[in-house]
Amino acid sequence: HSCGDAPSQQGQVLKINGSTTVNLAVAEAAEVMRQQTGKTIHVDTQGGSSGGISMLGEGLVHLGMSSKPLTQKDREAFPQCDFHQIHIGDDAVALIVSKDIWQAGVRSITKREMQAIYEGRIKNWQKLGGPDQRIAFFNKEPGRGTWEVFAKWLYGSIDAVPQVSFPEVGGNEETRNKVASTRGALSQLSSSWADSKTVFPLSIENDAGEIIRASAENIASYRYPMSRPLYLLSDGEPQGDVKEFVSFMFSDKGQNLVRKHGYLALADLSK
Amino acid sequence: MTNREKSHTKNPSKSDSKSRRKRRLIHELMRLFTGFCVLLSCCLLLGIVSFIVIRGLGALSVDFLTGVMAEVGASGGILYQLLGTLLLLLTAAVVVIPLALGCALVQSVFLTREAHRRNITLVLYLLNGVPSIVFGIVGMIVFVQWFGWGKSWLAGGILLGLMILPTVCVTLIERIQAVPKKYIEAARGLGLSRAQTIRSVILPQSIGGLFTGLLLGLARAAGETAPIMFTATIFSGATLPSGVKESPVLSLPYHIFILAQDSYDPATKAKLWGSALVLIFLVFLLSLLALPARLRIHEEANHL
Amino acid sequence: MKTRYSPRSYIELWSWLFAALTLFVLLAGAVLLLKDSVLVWKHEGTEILTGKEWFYRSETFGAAAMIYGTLIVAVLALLIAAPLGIGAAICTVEYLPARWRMVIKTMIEMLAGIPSVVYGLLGILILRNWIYQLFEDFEILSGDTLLTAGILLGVMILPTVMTLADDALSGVARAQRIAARGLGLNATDTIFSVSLPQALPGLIAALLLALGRAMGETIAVFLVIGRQDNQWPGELFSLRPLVESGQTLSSKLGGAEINIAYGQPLHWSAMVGLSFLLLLLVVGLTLLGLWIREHSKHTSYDK
Amino acid sequence: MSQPLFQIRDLEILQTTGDKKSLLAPLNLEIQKQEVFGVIGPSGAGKSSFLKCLNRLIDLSAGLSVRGDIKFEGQSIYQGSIDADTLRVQIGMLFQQPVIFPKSILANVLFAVKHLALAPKSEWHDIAQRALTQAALWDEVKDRLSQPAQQLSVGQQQRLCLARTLATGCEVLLMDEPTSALDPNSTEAIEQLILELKQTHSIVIVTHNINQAQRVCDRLGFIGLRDGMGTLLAQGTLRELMTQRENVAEIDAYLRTTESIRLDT
Amino acid sequence: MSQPLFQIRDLEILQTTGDKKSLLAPLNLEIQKQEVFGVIGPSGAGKSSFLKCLNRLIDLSAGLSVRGDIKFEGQSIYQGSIDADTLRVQIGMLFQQPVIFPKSILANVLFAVKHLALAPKSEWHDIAQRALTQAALWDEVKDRLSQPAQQLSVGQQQRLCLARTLATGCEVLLMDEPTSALDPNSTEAIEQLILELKQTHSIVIVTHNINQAQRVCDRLGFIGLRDGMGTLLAQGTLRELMTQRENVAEIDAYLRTTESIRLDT
Ligand SMILES: Nc1ncnc2c1ncn2[C@@H]1O[C@H](COP(=O)(O)OP(=O)(O)OP(=O)(O)O)[C@@H](O)[C@H]1O
Ligand SMILES: Nc1ncnc2c1ncn2[C@@H]1O[C@H](COP(=O)(O)OP(=O)(O)OP(=O)(O)O)[C@@H](O)[C@H]1O
Ligand SMILES: [Mg+2]
Ligand SMILES: [Mg+2]
Repeated sequence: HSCGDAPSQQGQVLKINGSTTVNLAVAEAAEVMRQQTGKTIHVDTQGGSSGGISMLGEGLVHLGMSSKPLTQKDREAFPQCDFHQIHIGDDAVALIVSKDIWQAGVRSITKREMQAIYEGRIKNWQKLGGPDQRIAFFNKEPGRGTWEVFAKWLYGSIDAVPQVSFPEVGGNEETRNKVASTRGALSQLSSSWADSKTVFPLSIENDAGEIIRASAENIASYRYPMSRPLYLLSDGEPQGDVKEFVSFMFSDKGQNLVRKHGYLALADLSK
Repeated sequence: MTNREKSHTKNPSKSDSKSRRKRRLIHELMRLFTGFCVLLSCCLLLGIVSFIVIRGLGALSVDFLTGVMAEVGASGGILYQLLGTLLLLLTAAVVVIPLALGCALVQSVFLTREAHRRNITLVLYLLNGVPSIVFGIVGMIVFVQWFGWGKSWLAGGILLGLMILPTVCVTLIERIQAVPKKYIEAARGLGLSRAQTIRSVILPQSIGGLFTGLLLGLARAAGETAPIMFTATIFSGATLPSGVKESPVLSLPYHIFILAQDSYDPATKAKLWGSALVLIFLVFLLSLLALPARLRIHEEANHL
Repeated sequence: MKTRYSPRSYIELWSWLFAALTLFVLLAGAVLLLKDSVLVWKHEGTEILTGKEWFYRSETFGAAAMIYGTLIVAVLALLIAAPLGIGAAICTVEYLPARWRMVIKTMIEMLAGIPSVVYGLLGILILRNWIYQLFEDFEILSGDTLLTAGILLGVMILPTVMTLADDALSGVARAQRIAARGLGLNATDTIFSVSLPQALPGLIAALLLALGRAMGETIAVFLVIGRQDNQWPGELFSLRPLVESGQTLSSKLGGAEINIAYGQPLHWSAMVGLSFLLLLLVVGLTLLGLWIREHSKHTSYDK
Repeated sequence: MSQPLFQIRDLEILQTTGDKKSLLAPLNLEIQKQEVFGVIGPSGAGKSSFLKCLNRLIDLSAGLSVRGDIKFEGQSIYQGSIDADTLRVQIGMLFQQPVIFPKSILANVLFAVKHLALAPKSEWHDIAQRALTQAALWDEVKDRLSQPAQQLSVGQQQRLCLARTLATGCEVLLMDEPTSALDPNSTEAIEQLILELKQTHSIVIVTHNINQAQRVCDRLGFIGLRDGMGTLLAQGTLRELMTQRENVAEIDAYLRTTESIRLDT
Repeated sequence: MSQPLFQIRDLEILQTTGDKKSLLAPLNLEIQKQEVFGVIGPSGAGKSSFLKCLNRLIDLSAGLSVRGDIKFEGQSIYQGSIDADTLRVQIGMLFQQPVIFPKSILANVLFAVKHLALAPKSEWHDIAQRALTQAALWDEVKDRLSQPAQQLSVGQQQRLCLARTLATGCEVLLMDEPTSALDPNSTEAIEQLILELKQTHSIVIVTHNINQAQRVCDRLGFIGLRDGMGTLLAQGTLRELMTQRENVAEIDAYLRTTESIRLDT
């Protein structure tokens, strides 16, 4: 079969699969589309971003969702598929701490400090000017988009990341809950979830000594170093229903949905 | 007390009362302990359920049950999730009942060699030990890839059925083996064949085990995500299936699973607990439906 | 002389058919798992069992720490659920009036109906904080511990144990109890001398079913165990590891690593190998349980 | 009609577990049609086991196996390809201990009728009434047919089992101490029934009551314990058995306590 | 010693489920120490239920409740705060149908001894041997004490239950048709035992066998069915009961079939 037959005739199902991060905005967009057009649109999150890529590659779905850029490897794995990345918004990764650390005055962290924590050389907040409290570092599960962004920032490439074993966290809700309820906690989290009430985003101190907050402007301008694009993937140029859907994601309504679920819309980003 | 001339102990009344006091104490302790167990179990239940009720009751309404999900769970209802879960459970029950009956009868009635029986028991316990996620993975390979069904409610139902098979089957087997031999002998003595004895004596007296097993199994199946997320259920967009191939359903546990991890909108949370509440309620309803039948069986089986 | 066996009724034919089907399904599943994990067996050999390190990027696949975690969590769960469940069953069958039995049984079965993900959420929201506060003096890093997972699982399998134990106990004939009471044994003596020995096979079956579920349970454990790899304890029988994070075979399988593994033959086969190990573990424990059960049957004839 | 009902040839019961001894020494016996054959002997001699051989119910006892053969109406039941289930419908059996199904009284009486589909539903009530009346139980239970049968007294249960077997309409009856739990009155009613049934049925009855044996049995077999094995030591009418007393010590010992028998046949 | 063993006042058994009728009409009776008191009456009259009242085992029958009171050695067992379990150790009971635990023969005999810790382990073997010998079972089972007891014949089971009760060393024995499944020989042995035990024990025995009643009982009570209720219609020695025949139709009907009793006391 040739992959990517857009379901143009009436009655056929438009299938979307991939990242749980992108899912919420897309699923709501699908709701609106269903109402408007009466089409059947299946949205699913099987296998996360990688699942989205592989299922599109195998022609099982019409649109993939991904919270990480395609790699050469991905393209090589599915040579028959002509991957198109459609950028629909951005998400940033914050390093969050629990209330006790924030209140003790820890507000920022440098890349070197973070590396030392990650490699197990720093185990106490005292080294970072905080209280005498062990650092409870929850590592985001490797394989999650959030972790990959973090890893790339810290070590340049995923392959360069040292192998460590920390307690791991998965979903955003899980991460926020655990960090909020553990003293001395530190973890990575989608920046929009860092509400500054239960968990607090640290600023990043760059090599030049500048302290960069994870604010919307800094993320939009890419001054804040950890962010990732959110993509829809299609096989070839979007056509038919796929095109209709993609256009909707680009419309004001669609972009508002991206914002609503805590991400940065395209308009917020400065290229 | 009169003196006992033929008693065995040298000082009967003394040692008797000592052992009696000890046994009395054990008795009281045991009653206390088991009473505590019941109390604790019930408190756990009440605690957990009330926790869920408190958080979920606000979301509950007729619209919630009959409406379609909107704003990815932040508003609207869970109609299709509920229907999907019901459909999966029904399919699982339909799949598991004949399988469980077959296996249980073979194991406890038709097989005569103890070694063979043990093998079947082993197989069942093995199946029970297969992690649900493995059911999902194997199911994906078989149904989605080999059969080319894509995601299908039928695949999910079959997998859930297989997953709960050991629970249903082992409970049934235990009950069948507890049927007193004298009943079987009496029935055979009247000239009933083995098959007729099964229908008239063995099954009526052991069917309660099937109920217990089925309830336990379905309760577990109702809350499982792993076996169906690769094979039967999607996050949004499905309604009632019209065929087998490429006909996924929505389901409550998967709905909760996805939204519990990543929903940003706080309004979703109340709805989530509402969904959990509905799920529990569903299971409770199942037990209640089976209750009259179970009570009757209980009375009948309260044999001497 | 036995003549060749031929089934004599539909019910029999039908039973054999479905039993064969079940057997086939299980065998097919096992073969599939084995086939997909061949690579890792070749790569690691017995190291996968004894290796204490799991680093997928350097292709080191040792599952010892996960096996340890799986066993500890399952044992903890049983330690909680077995006395509680069997105790409750004893109370409903032996002490309480008959009409209470079904009420309590039905209620407790409701616990089984709470989806695992909700148990997981409850674990995150409540249990992990309790553990965290309770063991503060031990300087524990967080509430994500083997103990947390064990307790949560214990509560999860409690209804299974309770309701099956209840079935087993109520299957003991009344005449036997009355005979014992007639000899002057009190209700508790009767439990220990008549009910429990006769219900033992059923009780063991209950525990085995529960154990199987405990070891295979993914989501709830996943959310509270901490999922920290390579937590092989310094001392095997110290209690300290109980209040530290860990990993079980199933929490590993439920995590995001399976997404990385997909498409990478060796890594994928290592993950499938873990499921196979889990299966083996359940086989082992089941055999052990069945052996105990057989053994107990024989001894019940001696005094 | 000259063909015997049961032709028992070298019937032996072996214990297959443990010490593999024989419970019943090779036994040869013929039981005629339309006679009441009584089996007497000390407790534990093997009377019940012998009775169970006659309708192959012994197959269900774990740890026992049978050697030798029995011909029922000329047909071999152990060596041929006879269907044991059909055999058991023809040969009704009453156990020494009444076994009551945990169902209502009516359901117990109609148990076989229903599950073997022996009669259309419309006749069930009549069948039940007839059987219960024959078993001298109808008056006691007619108002409580739908109550659980386990609540009945033991004597009532024993008669209920008799009614259940009678309801199947079998031609041969094996009765294992059918009146052991009954008062003299009910006992007389059952003995009366046996004498009536004799016209149409063949009956094998195990009893400990010599007076009863005298009243109802045409011929008797004495199974005694010899060398720890049940052995058929004598057969014939009670009078013939009495004459064997001098020769067979076991019979003498057995009859010692029953001086009061009056041989007034 | 003038205090009666049992002083039964207005004892009534009520059915609490269904039609709430009374199974046993108010019953007044005194049973003396060291006597053998016999209970006779038609099947289903309520003899077994009455017996179960004496050691409060009736408490365990679902659907039945008791009104009135029984004084045991002067102590009220229904109204006082007496411990029913201790009572049951003192008052041993033999059921009409033998109930055997799925254990070895030895374990069955020693069941109560072991679980009530009545004697040190070193004495167990002696106790078992003595009890089994008393119950006339020792010779038959001495070589197979560790075999499963369920394989025993019914008569053997009945004697095993007797041995099990004797092993507890209780002072009062309630026996519900203890020889119903026994051959004349074993029956005689048990009757002999009862007469011996009389020296030290008090015994209440239910029997259907008037001859047996005559041989072993000092006094008898007749429970008959009147208005569908079990009613104590007469009490006294057998001779006294016989004289009541003219007055009480039920007794007459009961004794009708037992002409052969010789009143040679
Ligand atoms: N639990 C119960 N519920 C209702 N009725 C009962 C119960 N137990 C016994 N009965 C009834 O009470 C009556 C007396 O029963 P019981 O067993 O005492 O008779 P019995 O005199 O011992 O008779 P038998 O000589 O046949 O043993 C019977 O009609 C029986 O059906
Ligand atoms: N399944 C069995 N395995 C081994 N031995 C058995 C089995 N069934 C019966 N026996 C033994 O066979 C012997 C005869 O038993 P059976 O029940 O036939 O005796 P019976 O003559 O009917 O005695 P009773 O008059 O006491 O009923 C007994 O010693 C008994 O222990
Ligand atoms: Mg017998
Ligand atoms: Mg009785």
